[in-house]
Amino acid sequence: MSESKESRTITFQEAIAEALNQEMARDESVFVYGLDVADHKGIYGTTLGLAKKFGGTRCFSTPLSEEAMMGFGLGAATNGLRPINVHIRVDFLLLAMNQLINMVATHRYGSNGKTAVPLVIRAAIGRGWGQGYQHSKTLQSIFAHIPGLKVVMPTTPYDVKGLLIASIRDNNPVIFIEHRWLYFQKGIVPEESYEVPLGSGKIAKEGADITVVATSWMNVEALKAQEILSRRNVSIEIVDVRTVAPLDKDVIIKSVLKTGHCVVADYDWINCGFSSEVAAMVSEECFGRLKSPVTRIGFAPTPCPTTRALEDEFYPGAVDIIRAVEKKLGLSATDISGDDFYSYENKFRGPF
Amino acid sequence: MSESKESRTITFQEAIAEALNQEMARDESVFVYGLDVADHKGIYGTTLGLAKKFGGTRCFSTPLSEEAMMGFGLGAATNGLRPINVHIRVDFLLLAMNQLINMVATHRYGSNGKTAVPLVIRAAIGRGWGQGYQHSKTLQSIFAHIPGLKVVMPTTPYDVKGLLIASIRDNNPVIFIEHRWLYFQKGIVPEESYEVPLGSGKIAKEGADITVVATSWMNVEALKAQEILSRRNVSIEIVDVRTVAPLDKDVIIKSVLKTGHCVVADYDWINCGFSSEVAAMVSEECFGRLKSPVTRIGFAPTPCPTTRALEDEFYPGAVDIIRAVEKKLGLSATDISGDDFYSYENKFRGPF
Amino acid sequence: MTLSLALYQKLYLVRWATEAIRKEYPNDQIKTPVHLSLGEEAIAVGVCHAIGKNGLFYGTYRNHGLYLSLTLETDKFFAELYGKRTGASGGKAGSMHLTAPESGLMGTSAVVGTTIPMAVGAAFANRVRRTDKAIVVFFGDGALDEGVFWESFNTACVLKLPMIFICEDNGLAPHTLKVDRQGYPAIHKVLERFNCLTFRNETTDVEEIHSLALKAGLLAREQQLPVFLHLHYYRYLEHVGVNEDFDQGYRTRDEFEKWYKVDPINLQRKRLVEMNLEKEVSDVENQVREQVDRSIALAKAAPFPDKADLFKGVWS
Amino acid sequence: MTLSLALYQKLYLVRWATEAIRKEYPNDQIKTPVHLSLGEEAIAVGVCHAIGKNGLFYGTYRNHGLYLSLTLETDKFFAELYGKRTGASGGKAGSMHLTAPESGLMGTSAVVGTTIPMAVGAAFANRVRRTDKAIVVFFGDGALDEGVFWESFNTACVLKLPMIFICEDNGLAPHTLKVDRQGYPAIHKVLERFNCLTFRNETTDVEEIHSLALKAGLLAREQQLPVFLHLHYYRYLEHVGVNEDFDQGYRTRDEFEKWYKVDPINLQRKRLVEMNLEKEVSDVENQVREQVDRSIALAKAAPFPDKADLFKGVWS
Ligand SMILES: Cc1ncc(C[n+]2csc(CCOP(=O)(O)OP(=O)(O)O)c2C)c(N)n1
Ligand SMILES: Cc1ncc(C[n+]2csc(CCOP(=O)(O)OP(=O)(O)O)c2C)c(N)n1
Ligand SMILES: [Mg+2]
Ligand SMILES: [Mg+2]
Repeated sequence: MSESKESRTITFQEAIAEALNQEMARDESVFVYGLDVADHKGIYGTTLGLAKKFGGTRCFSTPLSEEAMMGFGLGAATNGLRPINVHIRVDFLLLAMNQLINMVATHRYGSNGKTAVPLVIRAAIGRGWGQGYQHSKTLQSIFAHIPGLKVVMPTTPYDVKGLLIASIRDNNPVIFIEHRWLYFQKGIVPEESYEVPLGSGKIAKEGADITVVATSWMNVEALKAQEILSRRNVSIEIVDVRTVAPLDKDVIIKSVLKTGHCVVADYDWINCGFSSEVAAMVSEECFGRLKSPVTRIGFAPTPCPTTRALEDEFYPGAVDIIRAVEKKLGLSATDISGDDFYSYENKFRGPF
Repeated sequence: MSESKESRTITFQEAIAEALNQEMARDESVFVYGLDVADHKGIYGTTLGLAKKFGGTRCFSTPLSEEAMMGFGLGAATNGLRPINVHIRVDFLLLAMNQLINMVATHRYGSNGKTAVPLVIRAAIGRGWGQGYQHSKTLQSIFAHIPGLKVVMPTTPYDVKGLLIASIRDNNPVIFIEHRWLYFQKGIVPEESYEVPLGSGKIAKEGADITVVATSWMNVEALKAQEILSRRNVSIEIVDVRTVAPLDKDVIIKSVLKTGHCVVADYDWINCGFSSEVAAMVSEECFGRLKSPVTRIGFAPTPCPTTRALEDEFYPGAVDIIRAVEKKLGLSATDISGDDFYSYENKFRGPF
Repeated sequence: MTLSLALYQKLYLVRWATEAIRKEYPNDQIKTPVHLSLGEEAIAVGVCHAIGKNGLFYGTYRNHGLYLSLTLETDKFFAELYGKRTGASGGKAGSMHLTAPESGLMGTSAVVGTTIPMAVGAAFANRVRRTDKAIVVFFGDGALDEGVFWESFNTACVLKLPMIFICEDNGLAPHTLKVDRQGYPAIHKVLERFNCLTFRNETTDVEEIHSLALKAGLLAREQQLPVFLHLHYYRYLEHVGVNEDFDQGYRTRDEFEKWYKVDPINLQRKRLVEMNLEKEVSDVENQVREQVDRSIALAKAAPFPDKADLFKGVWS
Repeated sequence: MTLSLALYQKLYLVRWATEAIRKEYPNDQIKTPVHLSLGEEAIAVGVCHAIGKNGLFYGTYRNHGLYLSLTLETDKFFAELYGKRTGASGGKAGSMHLTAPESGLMGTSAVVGTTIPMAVGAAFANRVRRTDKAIVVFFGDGALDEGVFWESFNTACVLKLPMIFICEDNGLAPHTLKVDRQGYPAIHKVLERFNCLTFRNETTDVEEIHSLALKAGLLAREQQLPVFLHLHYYRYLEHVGVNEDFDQGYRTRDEFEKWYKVDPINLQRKRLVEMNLEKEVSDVENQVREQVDRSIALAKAAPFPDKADLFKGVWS
């Protein structure tokens, strides 16, 4: 997708900071607010320095009042500003669901299209080091269920910059979900400002035998699965949906029509979730042309336990994808005893 | 399902009131609380008289504090009581999502199974007379997405009594969703107390040609569609799921394997919804044995408009089911010009 | 027009439009839940007139007084109630979510308390963009029970946002008395412990409310602080709908009689008559009646939205 | 054991267990975010000791002091931190959601403010079932910003529930100062306008807190009203984790030095030494150290849960 001639490599985290800096410099109606956005940690470094550079009305920490802060964003967005409301865990958006669903998602419709709501809600999703059941949800399936909300889940540094800029410029409410483990991922990112259009998925990896539709971190896991299975000449095509709503159905359908097999590797619970949506859509659109039923991979149907021993069971990963693919293609189990899988201790240590 | 020898006919509303009265008499730990439960309207008549009969600590109106009242229920449920928290519109549960999802749904798991949470949350869903986008949601797909919550959607007077009694006796949090238009439906209901087990769907109408999986009010619409299509010798089988979570998959799969066609008529938005779940599940379980892809019917992908002219377009109904069935079976459009469809003005007039 | 007469004109407009709704409602063409403002008129009119064109207003589902005293128009108002394409929101909003951004009515909502934080955000934008508006938010006594009121009020005090919070207290939410909902004897005594200014008044005299609102606006601006006004009225009708409900047992007609002695419309009319403005009064009344009649006729004749309109306006 | 020594024992247990965690944490075996209570010990210990076995307690993620002073046990405590099957919740809860219902610790939570309404519900159940418990809920100053605090406190005042609300104020949430979050100069001055009793104290003396809690418990019960205690302490370490963070710019080491002069453990130790109980003190200390060492060894040796345990405990 990235056709930039640049070859500068930065992290996902830096790409977010760069997008914020560029958009705030370009448009003085953009501002960033939320718990702790102006502290010394700066939301995993992504908001560091903004308050100093743009002043305390362009970037400020707020009271712990998620519901009111969401309504505050609606009020500011409908009065000429472009707010970016930041949440260090998506779980805290559960305090703001009334404003989000009853107010933010409906305001434009109720005004019969007169009023726009250019509001971005950044929310980090977590995993690891005992985050536990109150700090580990994703919730994209819930947000995507509500008409009037856009839902973005970037995977690469290139995409996160372009998608965040596109979200800030979008005149609709956008929920922007960032996986904490991705912050350390590196990639080529052009210095200049650019948009990756909302509603466009991409082929993250071309392949011929089977389609894996992935969201957020599951793209990293899918890539690992692809690497390992390529040793057996199994060729996986990975679709990174990038935005969960609106969904780029075409890129998915085209791929599945080509491969005939579809695994949805979603980073959320399965029941009534985004993986159900993709499975239902693919089963309908590719009816009669599927070589196997669509397989869904997601969280275990439990709250997320704290202990690492169970947490590793709760979250899906590359191995689950490998096993699903093998089953679909009638292959024996690949020997993965020599393979290294992602372990967050390599990247960071607790507690946060 | 009902094999009672009784032939007493009462309304859905009366069946709820009877369930509450019987359970409160049987078990003094049961109490009812929420906005307006003790006023002269008594939540569409369902809680009328409870305060007088059982006293003001067994049935009381509360401050307008949905989030705190949900946590209050958790505190009471984990200290020996069996609370029933009532909401006159499910939309107001959006104020309590943090307590519901971060606390109520996880408390037992976090205690490693030591603590039970016998909490029932009754929520009315609406439609008609300009309820509009803040008073017309259903949200069962969102609740069902969360592990740790049971979600019940009764259709008949018989079922509502038995399911409510089962919910009150259940040791888990149960969201009990009642469609306002069903309150006036009549049916045979035994006087004695009985349970309809949570997690058991039923065949509401046997048929051979096509399966319609329906929730709540959509069962009424499905029955109407069935009547009309039976004139052309099309035989619809209707599955009333009764509980959305846990879902009785077997009753659905068995029916679809018999008919080969499946329409899901859900009373919610489609995207990432319960209809997606059923479609994904059926497509997987009946792979290769479906004569047509699963068709999903639900709300239009917009907020619900107020004016009747558009509201009628927003909600799905018998006609949508009829047209979907015709399309699946390759039939021409049935002449429905002489048919009467449900109009709420026949049952009640505004405003509430 | 003198101030007193201008205020009366608005009072009468709100009252008469309400009475027209009461007459029309049983015909089942106004298919939207109406929360009428009979008894409450002086607050909406007094405040809106004082703040005027310079204001951005936020309110609740009980918003007819606000809409009418800010816009003085009834064509789009009635068309919206009838669900017509010509309505203020093309029929999408109905009675409970009326807005008229061009006249400063920015948001109203059917969920209790929800426009309060929105108003705080508007006050913030107003400061940042130096748009020099006066921000006013109306809510019922029920909204005080909701956490979001406290979050929003606190935030306004932290940010020292000049804005006016108006609690329209009718003692009911919707049938539950304050004693069963409020753990304090007097809200203004609680809130005066915040960094803000508070006022409390029980008057139904529109001129008194008008002065109070002027003063509140001035003080908010001068001191760069939020102002809380605790105002009172008696709801003449049932919570939602067009009927009385004194026979329902949760309140008595006696209470109504007491308040009706100081009915805001009668009070102001009496004042004008005492000023020998009887003729002007009846001119205003006639003009309002004609306007309302005309608007209702237009609304009834107007077309419903097209089916395709369902899908319009979701996205920008 | 005298009261003073019993209090010291608990203080020392909390302090020493915390220091043990600080030492162990860098080994990367305690994989759960720890919000340590260095500096806060006197509040947890003073209150829990005063209310004792008769209490039902609710708290936050910063709950080690609560857990330890209520249970006095460290085996299940450390096993839980290490994520072991033998932990208080079999590893499912970790540091942030510790409970010990058998000792009265009913709920703690990683989401700010969330156990406050739960405690109100418990107080209601306690009244209805005449279980004659004392209900106590602890929360940080950050929780005051959340609407649910106001909803819950108001409800407790409406229902006149005898219970104790304890704000453990360290002035930070987590790095944002009160001036940027609170629109009032003094929370107890706000809350005293509710139908309740309020107390404020800045002491770090466990005996003073103990007496205050005794008094609060008594008054709540006598007057059948909620009591609000506003207590203060200084957080010695970073918000979450085991390190100091005075170099991060949002606060200074000077502040710490000031508070450390009245460190709760040192204060109480000094008192005991002045009472010539030096020997008893070191016995207690030795015993605590041994207990903690043994528990850590046990925890390390214990097995992790079985994979199948993931699915256990969702449903009853
Ligand atoms: C959050 C929420 N909870 C419950 C309701 C149901 N409800 C509608 S109006 C109302 C009473 C509101 O009382 P108040 O705020 O005093 O306004 P009033 O109707 O008296 O003008 C209630 C509880 C609602 N609309 N929103
Ligand atoms: C509802 C919610 N919002 C935000 C957070 C993130 N967060 C974790 S701790 C904390 C600060 C809480 O401060 P306080 O209540 O004073 O407790 P302290 O840590 O000082 O003991 C915040 C904002 C959270 N856990 N829950
Ligand atoms: Mg009221
Ligand atoms: Mg604090």
